Amino acid sequence: MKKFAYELFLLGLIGVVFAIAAILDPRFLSKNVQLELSSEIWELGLLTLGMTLVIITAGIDLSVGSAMGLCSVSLGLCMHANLPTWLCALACLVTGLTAGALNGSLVAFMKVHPLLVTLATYGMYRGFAEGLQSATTNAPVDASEGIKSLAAGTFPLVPLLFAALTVWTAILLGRTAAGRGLYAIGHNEEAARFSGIPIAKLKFWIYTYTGLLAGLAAISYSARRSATAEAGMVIELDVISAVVIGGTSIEGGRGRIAGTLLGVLLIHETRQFVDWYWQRSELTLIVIGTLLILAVLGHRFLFAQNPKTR
Amino acid sequence: MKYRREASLLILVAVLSLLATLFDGSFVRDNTLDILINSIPTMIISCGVMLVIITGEIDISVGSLLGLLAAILALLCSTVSPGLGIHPYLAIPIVLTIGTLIGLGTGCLVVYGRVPSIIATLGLLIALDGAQDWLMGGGDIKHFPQQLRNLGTGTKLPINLIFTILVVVATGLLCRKTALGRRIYAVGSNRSAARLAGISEAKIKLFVFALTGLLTAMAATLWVAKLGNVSTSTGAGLELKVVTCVVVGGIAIRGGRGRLLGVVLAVILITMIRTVLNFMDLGSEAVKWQRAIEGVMILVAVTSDHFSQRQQSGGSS
Amino acid sequence: MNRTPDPIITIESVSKSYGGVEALSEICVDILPGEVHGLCGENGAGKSTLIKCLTGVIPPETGKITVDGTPLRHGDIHAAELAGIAVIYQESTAFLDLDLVDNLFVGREIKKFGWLDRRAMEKRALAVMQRLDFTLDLHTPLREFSIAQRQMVEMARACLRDCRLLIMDEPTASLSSRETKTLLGLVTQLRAAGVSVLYVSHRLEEIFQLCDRVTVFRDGKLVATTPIEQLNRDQLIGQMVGREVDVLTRHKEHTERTDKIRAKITGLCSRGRFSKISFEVRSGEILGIGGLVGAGRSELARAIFGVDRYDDGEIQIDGITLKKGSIQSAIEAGIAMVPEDRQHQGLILPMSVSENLSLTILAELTKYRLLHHDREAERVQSLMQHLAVKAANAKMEAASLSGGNQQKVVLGKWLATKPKLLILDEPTRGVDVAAKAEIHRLIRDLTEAGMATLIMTSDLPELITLSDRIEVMCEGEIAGQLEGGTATEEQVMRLAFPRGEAQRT
Amino acid sequence: SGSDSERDDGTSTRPNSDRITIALLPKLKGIAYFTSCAEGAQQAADELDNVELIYNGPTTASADKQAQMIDKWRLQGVDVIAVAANDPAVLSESLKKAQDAGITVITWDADAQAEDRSFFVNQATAEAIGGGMVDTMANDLGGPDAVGEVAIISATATAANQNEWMKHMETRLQSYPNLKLVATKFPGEDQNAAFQDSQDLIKKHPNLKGIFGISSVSFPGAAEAVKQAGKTGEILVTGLSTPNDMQPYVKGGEVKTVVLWNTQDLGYLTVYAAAAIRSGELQPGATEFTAGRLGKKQVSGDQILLGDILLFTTENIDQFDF
Ligand SMILES: Nc1ncnc2c1ncn2[C@@H]1O[C@H](COP(=O)(O)OP(=O)(O)OP(=O)(O)O)[C@@H](O)[C@H]1O
Ligand SMILES: Nc1ncnc2c1ncn2[C@@H]1O[C@H](COP(=O)(O)OP(=O)(O)OP(=O)(O)O)[C@@H](O)[C@H]1O
Ligand SMILES: [Mg+2]
Ligand SMILES: [Mg+2]
Repeated sequence: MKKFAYELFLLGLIGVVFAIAAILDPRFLSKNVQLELSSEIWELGLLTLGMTLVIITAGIDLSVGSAMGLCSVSLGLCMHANLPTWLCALACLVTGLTAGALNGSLVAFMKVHPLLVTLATYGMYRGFAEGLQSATTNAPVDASEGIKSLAAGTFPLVPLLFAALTVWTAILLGRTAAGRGLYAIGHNEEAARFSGIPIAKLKFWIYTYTGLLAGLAAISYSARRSATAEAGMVIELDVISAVVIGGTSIEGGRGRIAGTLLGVLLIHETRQFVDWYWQRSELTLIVIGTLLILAVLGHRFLFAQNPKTR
Repeated sequence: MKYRREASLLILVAVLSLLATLFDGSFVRDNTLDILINSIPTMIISCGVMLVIITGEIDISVGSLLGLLAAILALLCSTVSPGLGIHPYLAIPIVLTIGTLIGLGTGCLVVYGRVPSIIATLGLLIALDGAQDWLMGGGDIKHFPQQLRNLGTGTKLPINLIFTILVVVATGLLCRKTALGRRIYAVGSNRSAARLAGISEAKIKLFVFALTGLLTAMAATLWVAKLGNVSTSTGAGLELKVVTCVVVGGIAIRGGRGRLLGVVLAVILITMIRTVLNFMDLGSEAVKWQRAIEGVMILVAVTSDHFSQRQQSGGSS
Repeated sequence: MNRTPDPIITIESVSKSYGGVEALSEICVDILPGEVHGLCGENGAGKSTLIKCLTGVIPPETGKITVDGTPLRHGDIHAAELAGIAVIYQESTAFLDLDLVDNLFVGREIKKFGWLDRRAMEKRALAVMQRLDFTLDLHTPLREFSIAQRQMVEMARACLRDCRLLIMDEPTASLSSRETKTLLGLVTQLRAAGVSVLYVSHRLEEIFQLCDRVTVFRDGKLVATTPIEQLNRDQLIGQMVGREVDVLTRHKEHTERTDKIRAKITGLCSRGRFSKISFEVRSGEILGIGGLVGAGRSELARAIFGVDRYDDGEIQIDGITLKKGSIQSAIEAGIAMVPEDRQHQGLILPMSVSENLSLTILAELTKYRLLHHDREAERVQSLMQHLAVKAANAKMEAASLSGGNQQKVVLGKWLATKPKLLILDEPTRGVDVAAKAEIHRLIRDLTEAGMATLIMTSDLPELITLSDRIEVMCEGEIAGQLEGGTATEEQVMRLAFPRGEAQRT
Repeated sequence: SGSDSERDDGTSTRPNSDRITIALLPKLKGIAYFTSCAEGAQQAADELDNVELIYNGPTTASADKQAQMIDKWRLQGVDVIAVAANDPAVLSESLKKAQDAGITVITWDADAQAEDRSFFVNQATAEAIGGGMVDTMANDLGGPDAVGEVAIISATATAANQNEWMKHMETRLQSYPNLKLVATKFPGEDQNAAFQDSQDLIKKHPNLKGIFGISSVSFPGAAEAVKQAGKTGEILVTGLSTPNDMQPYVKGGEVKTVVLWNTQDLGYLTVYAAAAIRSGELQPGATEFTAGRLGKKQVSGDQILLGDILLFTTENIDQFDF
């Protein structure tokens, strides 16, 4: 289908990665390996859901990784205080929600450019995370059994949650008035306003939603590793890259969750395979950076015949 | 008021100096020169990034680029293996050329590839970081010839500061006194109108990106000259600091508006925050919050302006 | 007028196409020295494209343009400038962040030893302003000037060079009578000085008032170049449209003028924009608001629609008072507004016609909070039929429609909400005669069906023929009322001018 | 409890004839310290002709990235993973899984939780490092009665190793009543900030006598700041570094003593230990084993000891090349 041409192109690229893997080291493709490596993907995936909405409105959120760190530390502090698991998780989510809401209100109600807001909160949230951790526990907290069972138990809670949120976000974007409003804002905020679309409200909620997702991602991370200020370090680069590779336009107005999922998958598989086969962390960086630029170039020259069409 | 932003930045600088003076009477006398010298890399690169943002684009690859160029310079100059021991006066032009070419390449991606600049430079931010680590291989590179170190420390004259002042003055002249400068603003202000006025948007953008590359190479040179050490973390995070300085300095992120003076003040302000905090008796607990405090200050700087601007324009869209 | 047979500019079989669209095909026009040459045609006929070819912004695909017998290099803006061609473009070319001097000289700076020679540029700027009879501060960013002042700056820009040919592409589209008069005066003055003018406008009165000869395009093809004496209004329209158009010429008496007050505005004030505005609009009535540009009409419209907040006063729809500064509550109360800037405020150009049309009624189209695509398609289809929008299908980008059709889409997206009060701000700006007539008819029909309509327009004939009643605004206040149909342009203008200068008509 | 050498996966072929793959994971790649360890490790791998060495690590000191690499190595089926742990808590899960998969896990340079590995190749405990730096500083400043103010420049406030060392440094400082710790700074991984912090410390505390630069960024930064402030000889800098890396400052006089151990030997020993544990040659309870050119090395409990801390000064620094 022509509408999904770019998504097919991404699928093709993922196929290429798999093909290269099949030639160089087929073990990488075994079900077991893929399943095990997939534990890395959920946090990235969760964050991209919110980021897709944000970028569709021509916004950006650089602070997701830092917010995730802050959430993880607040989770750790609660566990340190021996609070019940559900309360710890709640505190983590509330932290994320608050961080997102701060971004959201500055962007939506104060009308500060999102790049400026989140550039500032990027440093601020991480600073608070590090400050909190070093001033109180001074060490990462090993996740409690309760939290661990959320992520590492037999029941795949995080993947299921991710799947549910993906469906929900996709429906929101494709099938609701709010979603249509987000696209309208991304293309032309002024006209959207004149059409009676509640711009401030929508913007506020998508940044807040992104913050909430950072909280969820922090729970997942802390369960896998530990509750630490390091959580989510530089993940924002991957999140933005995945969303953009997935075909969402950084200029706003264009993008789909399906593309984002493929973008996440492409980044994930590429990174994992380059790490797996060549064992050189630097090379991975070079490959991912190049992939990002090439994907956007590809989108421009292969799929956008007319720069105006979306 | 036309110089509103500059005035408020100046007041902030004054307030911070005063605050630090409360803790140490000779703060201003002892630290002015050092703060200026410490601000050099940010200052030089901000001049370039400012022009890029004025044209309505952005460059967030400068941190990684500085790291890569510093690594190249180090490998060329270092007198100890794996350094090649090339004379600095030969090596520096090479590095400046490489920097300019990479900047030009970025420009081409943006202008001819029509990749949005934030994405193009994000890709480069990641890829050049990897390239730097790749190139450095083992560990820190030290042992630079004295001619190079002299640019950063050696003699009584702060050559690097004088050089930076020259760069700032030249940028100021470019902005205000040359046709090119006005055209940079014109492109950022209204690109289709600029096209109709016969201005080549492509050339202007290529120029500002290439210039940013060149200035980043200069900053890399002075960085190596001053610190005498290049590591794989050299330059990391600098791009965010530079963009912060540029926007706090009053350059509109959408392009077309803002003055160099504001940026210069913002660079000094943001560089001195660290020193001022160092001079305040924060105590061993509070010092752990230093990064958070810096973050809050930047958030305040970035948003406070929007409050005052909104009051000024009366809230209409 | 001395007509020398040697044209200064000859355009020979110039063609240009965009993708499949032939914007210009085999166009041949010549322009004589010292003539005002009109260029007419429907939206999308290719007028602006021809101008861009002339000024070197785009190279034509075939053909030749010669100035005084020497061929002009294609696609070279500076070559065109050197040949003495100056232009005021249709779309604004102002640099809002730059000051007046920069705006005048950007791209053609005066330099001394490679540096800008500000002193010289300021001198030239003052001189040209004097010649055009206006004064503005040289160092104020253009953002702070009004639209009309910006237009004057554009004019000064074009006049800076001693040009042989001045091209004006719909220069009066965003001007009202006073500025239009100044501008028309300038054109006459230039003609007297031997400069040729190529004049594009959809306002036929101006064409008849100014031009010596008129060239008409239709669908990128040349129809004819005719001396103005040999044409009357209907013939000209006939050339442009290629068929009969029933142009609104007289005020039709309303049959169903009820006394039901739909909208009531009392004592509305907004500091620095307007004050003490009170009026009411009845169901089935068209209330026109006249005035000069900058009189505050758009501001009033924005305030009523909730785009801007206001300081004092009250707006009631069917007796219910509205919340201040909230578009959503204005829409809920039944207000709709077609804003003045169709491309930036009215439409989301990269979205499809269908998406644009349904944007205001999304809530109606949802079921279990999900959008109902079939119902959306149905509604869109019926709207497009009702308004006779010319588009291949509803999935087309709004950007690819002609100006008139775009305006219909804006109208349509608001009619879909079944508004009680429809506010129209410059509904026919830049719209060609045929489309204009259709839009007028639509407005009439809808109002007769019981809607109240508030129309702000700078097009005086439109204001007078369309409105049942007219309120005239001057410097943010209501200066007086007139009856529609019977009012004359002169009466409107007398009220519109600030007291001191009301003597000029 | 943590030994897994019995948990051989059935393939009990003769030791030494089988090729074994050892994955050596540093805290981060690209700093001289770990690069020199890797050189030593490679020497050992070359000597032991059945060893294949993989050396890879994160580009910043990230425990998360380390955990990812451990997971990958587990899936690839390496035989031994030797980890310099950035953060025991973060790595715990991955190390446990690796052990469960029959991989021999040892730690080196920085330990993980004891149950997550079989042996720790110990070059020095956090206590020895922290105490060693303080003793060195005190010694250089005039022995037990050393008088003056000292400051610490660390990395980020959350860096686990640095925090551990600082704890011990503060304890040890109490035995020098006249050495007063006046400030601790956290410049992160930013060279310029490390320089600036040192510069400010020097001015803010005129009686400052010593600076501990305890990260690879802050040590040279502090030394350079002292040099440029013209305080060479007045303010001493010390910290952990390879001799090659700090050699200019030792020669220049900003640094009197650099604290470290033989990093090449550490890498070398790690690989020998890894091979020996894998082959069953080194079992829990052993008290010593032979590590190539290093000869007999002491094993104490589950720790393999490298030997003493080395102090590099002008006298001996030229004798080392790493
Ligand atoms: N940049 C472009 N890309 C594609 N098509 C274009 C472009 N510019 C103009 N066209 C098309 O060329 C045709 C002529 O457009 P032009 O702007 O010259 O019309 P016009 O006569 O000036 O109309 P108007 O009265 O609305 O200004 C139209 O069909 C238009 O859609
Ligand atoms: N001093 C000013 N500074 C900036 N913009 C101005 C100023 N005065 C007027 N404008 C702009 O000029 C436009 C016309 O002004 P206004 O809306 O008051 O006039 P109007 O009577 O509605 O004219 P029209 O609708 O015919 O353009 C508005 O969009 C307004 O924003
Ligand atoms: Mg036109
Ligand atoms: Mg108006």
